[in-house]
Amino acid sequence: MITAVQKPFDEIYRTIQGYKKLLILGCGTCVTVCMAGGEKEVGVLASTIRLANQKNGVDMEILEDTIERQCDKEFFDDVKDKIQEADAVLSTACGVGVQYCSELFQGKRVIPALNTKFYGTNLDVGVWSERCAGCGDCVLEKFGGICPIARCSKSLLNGPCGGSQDGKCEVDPEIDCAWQLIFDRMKELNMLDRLEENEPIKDWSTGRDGGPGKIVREDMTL
Amino acid sequence: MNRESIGVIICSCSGRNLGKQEIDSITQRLSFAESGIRNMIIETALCGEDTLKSLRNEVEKKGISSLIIAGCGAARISGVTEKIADALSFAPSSILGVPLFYSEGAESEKNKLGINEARVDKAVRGISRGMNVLTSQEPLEIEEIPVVQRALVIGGGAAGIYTADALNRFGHETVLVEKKDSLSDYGIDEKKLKDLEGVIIHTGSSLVSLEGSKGNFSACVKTPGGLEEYQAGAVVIASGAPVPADPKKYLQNRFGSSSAVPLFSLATAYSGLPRIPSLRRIGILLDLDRDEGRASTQMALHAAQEIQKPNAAEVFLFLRDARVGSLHLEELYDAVRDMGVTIVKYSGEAKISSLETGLQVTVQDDGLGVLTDYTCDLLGISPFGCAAEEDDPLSEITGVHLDDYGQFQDNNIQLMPVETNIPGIFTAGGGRGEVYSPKVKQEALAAAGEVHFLLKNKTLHLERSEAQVDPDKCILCLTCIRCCPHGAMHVNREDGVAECSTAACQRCGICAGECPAKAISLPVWTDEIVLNQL
Amino acid sequence: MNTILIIGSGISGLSAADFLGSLGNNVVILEKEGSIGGKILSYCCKATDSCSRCGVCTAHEKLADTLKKKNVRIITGTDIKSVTNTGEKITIKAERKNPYIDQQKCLDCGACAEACPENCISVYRRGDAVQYIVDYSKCRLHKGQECDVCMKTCPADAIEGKAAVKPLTLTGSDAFIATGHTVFDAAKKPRYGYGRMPNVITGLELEEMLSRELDFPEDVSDVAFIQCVGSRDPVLGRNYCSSVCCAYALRMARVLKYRKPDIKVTVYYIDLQAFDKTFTRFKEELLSLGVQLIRGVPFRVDELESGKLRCMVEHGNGDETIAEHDKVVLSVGMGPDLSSGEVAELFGLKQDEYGFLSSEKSNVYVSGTCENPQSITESIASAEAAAVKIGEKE
Amino acid sequence: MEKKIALYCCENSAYKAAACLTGPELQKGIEIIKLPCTGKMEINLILKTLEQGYAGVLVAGCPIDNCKYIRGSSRAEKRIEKTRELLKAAGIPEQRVRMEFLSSVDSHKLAGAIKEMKQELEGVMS
Repeated sequence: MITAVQKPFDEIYRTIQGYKKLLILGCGTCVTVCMAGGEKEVGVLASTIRLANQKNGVDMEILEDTIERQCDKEFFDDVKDKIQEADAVLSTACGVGVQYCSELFQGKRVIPALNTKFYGTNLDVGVWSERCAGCGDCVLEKFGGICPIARCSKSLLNGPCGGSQDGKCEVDPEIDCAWQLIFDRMKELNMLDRLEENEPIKDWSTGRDGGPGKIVREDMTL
Repeated sequence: MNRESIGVIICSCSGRNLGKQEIDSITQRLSFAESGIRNMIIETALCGEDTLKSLRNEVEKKGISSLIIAGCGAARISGVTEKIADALSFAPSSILGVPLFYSEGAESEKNKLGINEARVDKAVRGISRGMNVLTSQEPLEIEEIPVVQRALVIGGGAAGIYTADALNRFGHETVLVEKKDSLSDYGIDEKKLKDLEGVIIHTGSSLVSLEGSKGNFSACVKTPGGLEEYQAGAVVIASGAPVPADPKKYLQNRFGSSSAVPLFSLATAYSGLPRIPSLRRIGILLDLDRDEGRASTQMALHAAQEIQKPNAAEVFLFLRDARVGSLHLEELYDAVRDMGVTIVKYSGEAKISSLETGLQVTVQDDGLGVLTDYTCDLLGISPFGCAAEEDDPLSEITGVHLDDYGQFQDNNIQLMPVETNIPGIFTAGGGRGEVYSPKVKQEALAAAGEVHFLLKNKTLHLERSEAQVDPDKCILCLTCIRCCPHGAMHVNREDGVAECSTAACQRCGICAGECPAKAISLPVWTDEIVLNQL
Repeated sequence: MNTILIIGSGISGLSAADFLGSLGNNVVILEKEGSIGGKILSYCCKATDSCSRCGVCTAHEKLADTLKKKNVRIITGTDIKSVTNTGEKITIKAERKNPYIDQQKCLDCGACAEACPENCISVYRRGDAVQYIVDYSKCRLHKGQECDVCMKTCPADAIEGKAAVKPLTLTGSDAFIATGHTVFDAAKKPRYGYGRMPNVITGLELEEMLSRELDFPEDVSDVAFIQCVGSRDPVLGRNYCSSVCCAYALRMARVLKYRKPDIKVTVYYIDLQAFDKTFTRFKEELLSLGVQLIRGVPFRVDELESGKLRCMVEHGNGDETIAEHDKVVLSVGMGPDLSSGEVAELFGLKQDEYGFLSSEKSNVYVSGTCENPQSITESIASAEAAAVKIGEKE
Repeated sequence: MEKKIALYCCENSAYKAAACLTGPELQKGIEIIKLPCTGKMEINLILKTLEQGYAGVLVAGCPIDNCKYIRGSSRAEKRIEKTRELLKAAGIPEQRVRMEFLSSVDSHKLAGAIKEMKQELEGVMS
């Protein structure tokens, strides 16, 4: 799942100044699950902005809505009119949703309310943790299901750096050293010998380094 | 709910609450005719028996199906609405009480004949709000849930046995599950055990899964003969104190010496034996990892007495405080002290180090105010003072919360003595906290009482006012399932949405407050209804 | 259906009534005082932002729940005159003081309190519970005069009685004794100066203070609790631990610190009795708040000219602690109720050397603090346990 | 402008305590709203109340470990904390939202909290 957090309020508030009618548009999928941009958060954000406006004597009408996903165009049908009607859209979707919304509604200002973070898991209520970096060439099989690219601060593929101490990362002692986790897991799986193998230099072009990604499934295209 | 079916009662009891003129003023201001409410009944002495009778007739005649009752103070109004709901056989949510506070009491005397605007205002606002609430909600169905006439008791120690015994006497089919190969006889008089005839007993068995909710649990019990499935209306957890699984081994590992033994094996090992020359100094240590209670103190005092009696050895009793808070424990404590047992009250942590033979106990002696070493040939340690190595798996299986000490039941007064966070599951005895032996039986009986109270009704009549999940909005983020303190939310796999159990839901609305998709609402307490009160 | 007679309307009696009533029994509670609830009425809530699990609120809820039960009748102001018990049937002859207010019929309109010419009727309003309580000592009826003002005023016919007393005869199958306790009379320990020194108060008095007032007196900045007053004291013939005093003293110490963070609080004790499920946590919290726990109780309390109270404690090693406090709270222990002897005689109960009750009769049950000192939750458990035994008989 | 306070009360504790409040000065400018549990109290409900022109929102629930629903009031506490952060970020005095813990028998604590809040609001909203 894509995770995100809300931008600081003053940053959001600065960016929406000057619009008379603002639509706050929530997204009902990933960012709802990570409690950053679902219907509830939209309501909270809308109320906070209204209160700030009241205080600052700003005249601004605020509309609220939440659609299923902002990364698929059909879902925008329900809010088409509202978007047209508004001077600007404050989107609480991830970066994908914000872009897609402004792509679909050319000429409409679409402002992000969130900072998109990572692909992660919901460890417990209110806690999310990164698990995947979307490198395009999965190596999890080799490392006991623990990703050294996403979870090692330095994305090292051939063992830990010298900064691993007591199982913690030198970047931040709150972070578990991914290589310690990999070692422990492989030991548990009785596969430590696999770690002896040298991992060749990774071809990063399958991921971000190869330019913007695109997937085309020929069998699926109409 | 349509407006014609709403009746409004303004209680004018004694003319003190609201005078005649005030009631007229309220009627006028509410303009019932316009708002479509034609049913307006004014009664005096609302909750008198006679009034209830005439009220029943009136309600039937006018086809009223929900009521607003304005009267009384807030403290009394819920009692009044309950009483009237009961008398009219109305669902609780279809009667709303609007309390008219008495704070302006002194003024009322002065204005008895006139109109107190503040009071009228309050009544008008209250009643209008009530109408908004009632008109915005649909009448709720009542669900009838059959209660499985069987109880499941986990744990065959004193608490479990007494619970099972009492349930058996009440005539409820009872299943008793014990991990060990036999039931414990500690703290029980022999006669009792025979009375368990009729109870289905599984020894050497454990609960492996528990599904369902209050009135309808289904349990899977692993027995030596294979898996057994049981339906049960209620469950009692009486699994005993969270102590290291094998205290003897635990203590040996922890202190690297075989001279540290569990307290309860100390007295038995020593009783009746002649003086063992090599064991001259025997220590008993309480409050190792945490402060203990009366049960441990009693056990320690008995052990000290047993050992000291034949003057077999010199006994040292180390404790932070003597927990003698019960009749006759003080006397026992005095007796033990008078026998010559050295009682050392310490503060802070006790340090134990292993010697070539025996152990050394180093404590800050609170009486002398100095750090003192004591060597012991044998040291009995109360396992109740040791933190358990891991949480009881029963917590995971049943969903019953543990407290900071790994004991069943949250440390919450509303649950005490025997309730847990899961409706229909109760707990008694050492598993919920150290309990002094005479109190174990009381707790067990109290738990049995609660179970009986649940099972004596063959069906539960529950208003469908549990949390409602909007399937179109639910994205199954699992927040509600993780947040619900009562284990009432679960995944409906067919529809791929969260679902709430009518019987387990306690109507608190925590899930509604958490849901990031605003998919959950509590019928009697939707946001509109709450905001309507403003 | 059986009728069960409960003697005493404290937390234990109410819990039993609540339970037995819910099972469908007819229950009659006889209460000696003019109010329902016994000792809990004067106890304070001992929560700060977090609850310390004293149970006072749950006790009040029990009171309110019981008042709502139709098959439970509560008769206040009752003196029991005689009891006959055939083993199957118990007959109690009693005298009820008038005016008698039926709290279950009362509509809380306040008319009686306003109408009473002697201002005898006061309102007790706390949590869910509302009660109108008659002060018989001021009432005209009990001064030999005629009066029926309150009775006539009541719109709900909840007040009864023209004569000062009304004889009652009650029968039932079982009797449930829950007559409660009386706290130790601190004046019997003259060394602590209770009654002589205005700043020496009992724990019970502090409870009342905290239950009504938010602010502790301005000039009080140093409070000490002395534990075991009238408990663990063979000289006084009370060689037992009252078990609840550490609980209430430490809880109130925490409340004092919460309401007035600068206040100095000291607790002098012999042994701290663990009372919470996770007691060590509770103790750690107290210490972190700065509550001083000192082992050893003062030998005496002296009032200095400055008005301060001096406490001197001698420790096991001969050292002394001398400290001055503004207020000293004596943690008085529970003892058997003053009426215990009488009750024992009426119902044929056993009394132990301290005066606590126990029953050997098959249809008479004893529970709560008349049995031995215990906390609110323990009282609830013991009442329910005894009630279960009655329930089982059917 | 009259400084009205919306008093959201848990029906198990604070609502009962509020019912026992006497003294008209405490009830003037106070709107009492019943909740099944403060765990039901959503951030947005508080903000909407402020939007409606209330000067303050006082949420009164059971003390921690006294909540009939185990964790309702501790959840409320966190949400109120979050709300205050939001208000602060938006340049609105956070004193306008407050949480109070009290049991059903602690009416005087509620009275004290209301009085205190009124004074605070007087200070920040003049």
